Amino acid sequence: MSEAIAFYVLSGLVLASAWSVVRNENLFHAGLSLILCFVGVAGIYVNLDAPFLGAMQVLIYAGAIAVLLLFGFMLTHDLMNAKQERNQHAAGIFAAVLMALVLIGTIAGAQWYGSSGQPVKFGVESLARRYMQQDLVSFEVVALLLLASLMGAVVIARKEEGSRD
Amino acid sequence: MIGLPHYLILSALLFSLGLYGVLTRRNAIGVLMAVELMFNSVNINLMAFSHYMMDTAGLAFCIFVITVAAAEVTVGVALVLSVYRNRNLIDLDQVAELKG
Amino acid sequence: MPEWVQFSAGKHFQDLIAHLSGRSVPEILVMPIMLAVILGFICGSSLILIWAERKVAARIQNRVGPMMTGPRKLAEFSMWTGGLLQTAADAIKLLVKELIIPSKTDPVPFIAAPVLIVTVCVTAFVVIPFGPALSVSDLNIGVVHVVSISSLTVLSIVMAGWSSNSKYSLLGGLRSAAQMLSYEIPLIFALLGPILLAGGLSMQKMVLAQREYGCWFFLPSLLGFLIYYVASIAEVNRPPFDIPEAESELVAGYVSEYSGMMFAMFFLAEFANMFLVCSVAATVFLGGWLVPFMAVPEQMTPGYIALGTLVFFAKTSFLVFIMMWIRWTFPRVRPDHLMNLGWKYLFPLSLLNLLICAGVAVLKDVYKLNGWGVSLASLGALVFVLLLLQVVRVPRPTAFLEKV
Amino acid sequence: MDLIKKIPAYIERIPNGGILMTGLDWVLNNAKASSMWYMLFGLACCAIELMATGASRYDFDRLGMIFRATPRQTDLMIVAGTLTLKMAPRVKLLYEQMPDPKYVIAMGGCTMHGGPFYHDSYSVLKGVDKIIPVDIHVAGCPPRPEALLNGCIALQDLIKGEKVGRQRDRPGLRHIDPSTNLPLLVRPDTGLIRPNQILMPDQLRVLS
Repeated sequence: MSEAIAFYVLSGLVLASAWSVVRNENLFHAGLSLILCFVGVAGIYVNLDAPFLGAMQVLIYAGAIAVLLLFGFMLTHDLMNAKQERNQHAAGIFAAVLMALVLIGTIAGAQWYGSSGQPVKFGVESLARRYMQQDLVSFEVVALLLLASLMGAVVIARKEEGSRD
Repeated sequence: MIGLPHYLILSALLFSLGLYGVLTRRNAIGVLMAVELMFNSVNINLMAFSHYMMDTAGLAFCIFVITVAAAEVTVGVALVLSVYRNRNLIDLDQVAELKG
Repeated sequence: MPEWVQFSAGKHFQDLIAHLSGRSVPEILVMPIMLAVILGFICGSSLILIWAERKVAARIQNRVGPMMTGPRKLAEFSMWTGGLLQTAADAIKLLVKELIIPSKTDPVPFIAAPVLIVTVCVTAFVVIPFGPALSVSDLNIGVVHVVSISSLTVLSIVMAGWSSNSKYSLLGGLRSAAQMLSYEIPLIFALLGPILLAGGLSMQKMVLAQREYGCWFFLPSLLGFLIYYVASIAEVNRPPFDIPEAESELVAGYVSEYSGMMFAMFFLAEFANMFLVCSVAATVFLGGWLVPFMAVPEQMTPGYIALGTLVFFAKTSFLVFIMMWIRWTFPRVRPDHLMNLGWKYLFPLSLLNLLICAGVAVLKDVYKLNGWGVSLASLGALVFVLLLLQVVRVPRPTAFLEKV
Repeated sequence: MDLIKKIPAYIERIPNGGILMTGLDWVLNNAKASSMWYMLFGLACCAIELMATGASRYDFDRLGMIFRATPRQTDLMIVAGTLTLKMAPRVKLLYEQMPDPKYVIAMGGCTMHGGPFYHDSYSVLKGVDKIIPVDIHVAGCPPRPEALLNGCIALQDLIKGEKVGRQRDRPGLRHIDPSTNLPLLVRPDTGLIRPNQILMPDQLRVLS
């Protein structure tokens, strides 16, 4: 029962803030809504018995990625010029509604197994074991990707020697 | 009782909202934000499957997705800043240099 | 883990209510009351810490500090007993002061920022074990909880900086975002060493692991302790890393436009955060509530709980004192030096610390080392690696300071 | 703050409310008096004495006074030094940015009546109380730290006599524009200017 209440409250929060992310004229407010959305998704993870993933969501998404986006926004904008225009309005709505209808239709029409059994709670240990045994190669590849992106970001954003600014 | 379809529908709605944002936002940072929404919807999907199918694969994949999202945003924001610094542009429609 | 450790203060409280009302109460009803208790604790401890900060500053600058507010008889006795009510007076004054919301601000984030920073702080305090069986709720992911929740502090600062619509605030917010994002990485990596040694994320488990090892974790991960301490000073924006609110260049940084109670909330959160990072350091590196040279009894006694709590507060206060000492004796670091220190020195060294901790954990398992063996092995490894770095001519961690 | 102002009207209705009010007054006044945070700015040589008062030997912190760099968090403005006409609008702006309740100490002869610039200067405001209300004047050129401390203690006594919800008893401004009810600045040629108007160089003429 409490799980159901939490689910509905959290999904309401997530969808409302996501609506604000895509619709808000003020991009700074959109960024703040994005963070609210991330925290709501973290709550969904906790509701799904994955508190570690929730904490990672808050740490990486809300604490780092969203702040990085806000940071980029603050560096590229004047102080009170936060208003944004948009294009392809009709096409966007059409594509989004079509996508939602197709997905929901598929989900509603399918037969789902496993939803009747008692879900298990994954600890951090099982995750660690998985990473160190089954998924070791992909784990290393992701580590390499992070390193590459770190260096790539440094190279891209670096000022050229002798450039104007 | 909340089952797997509830989470899947939530994630579908979130994905559609993200898609709408990607299509209509003109600001590069705004597009990145909408892409993050889509990543999150995928993550909810994965975690819901992982939970109800009693398999850690979804959880492990979620963490991968978060990591890749972090990498993507780092490079994305760096690109946006670089374009902004060199061309003083932030509107994606105007950044059409790479078009053939 | 013994059963009494899992028995948190929230559980005690739940049982008490269940006993009084005759029926069981869900945890979700107990939690708000516990959060209110934490909020009270944060306010009280911040009042004391602000007074202490002013006294320490006065002592370091050869002054006497606040003397006139509070009992005069005590003030005549010594400088350390004068002005005991000073922060209470400050708080009452800030309470009755006018709240100014400048007309060109963005009002929603402007008001939400101070609320958020206090909320984040209260939420992070949930898992801190103030004593044996004395944490509000001993979550399984304790350390990660603290780190992830307190990473939201930067958000509040960015909100304050942007929404104030003032150049000083904006610069302060930007600097703070850059600084806190960079220093979070060495901070988390420094914590990974002890997590590896303890083999778990729960705060109480960290303390018990230190009892099991026979040595506090600042010995096996000395480097980690130092890195954590430096990074946490930067994380709570205190001098010498206070460039987000450097008053000689940025007026007051992101709090420039805040007055009255909203400013008081930022002020409160700064000191509460300082207490938070120091209590995490005390728990993870300095043994938490473990009393030195005294075995933990099998069956928990009220005496040991009281003593353990006292010891925990002593350790935390010691770390807080060092932080104040650093604040009043070091000049401010330049922003580019700050970034250099974080990315080029603390981050690689924290990886080194992780490596040493992993080695020590393996040695402990294989050779059944006791506390002394573990600390000697890790210190030996550290000295060896640092010597190796000298031999292969890697720039020393302090080289950038000498160029100034 | 508005709530605080309405409290006495409610409390005095209940029996023995007067005693309660006296207690409230006592607590609030003592809190305000013992934590006067002053604004970090100095104008001329008096600022040196202000710094000396804040430093080790005299130690403002004994009275609970610390400096804040931003006017939003200060209670007390110590106008330390010669106030030129060009600087006057800024000082007025800073004063207006301070949240209520706010106090002003005019330190030194220049801020009281122009000091040594009283007769022959075209550029000095002759008395800071022409633009902002001043609670305490501290005489001296510059005043010694003891004098400033004495002024602060006098201000504390003044604060302790306040009553919640009543208008503060303070010296009025010397010049008030009757049409706008705003304080006025003395201008050399016509005699008066508005305080928010910044003086241009051609407006500054030598008084003969």
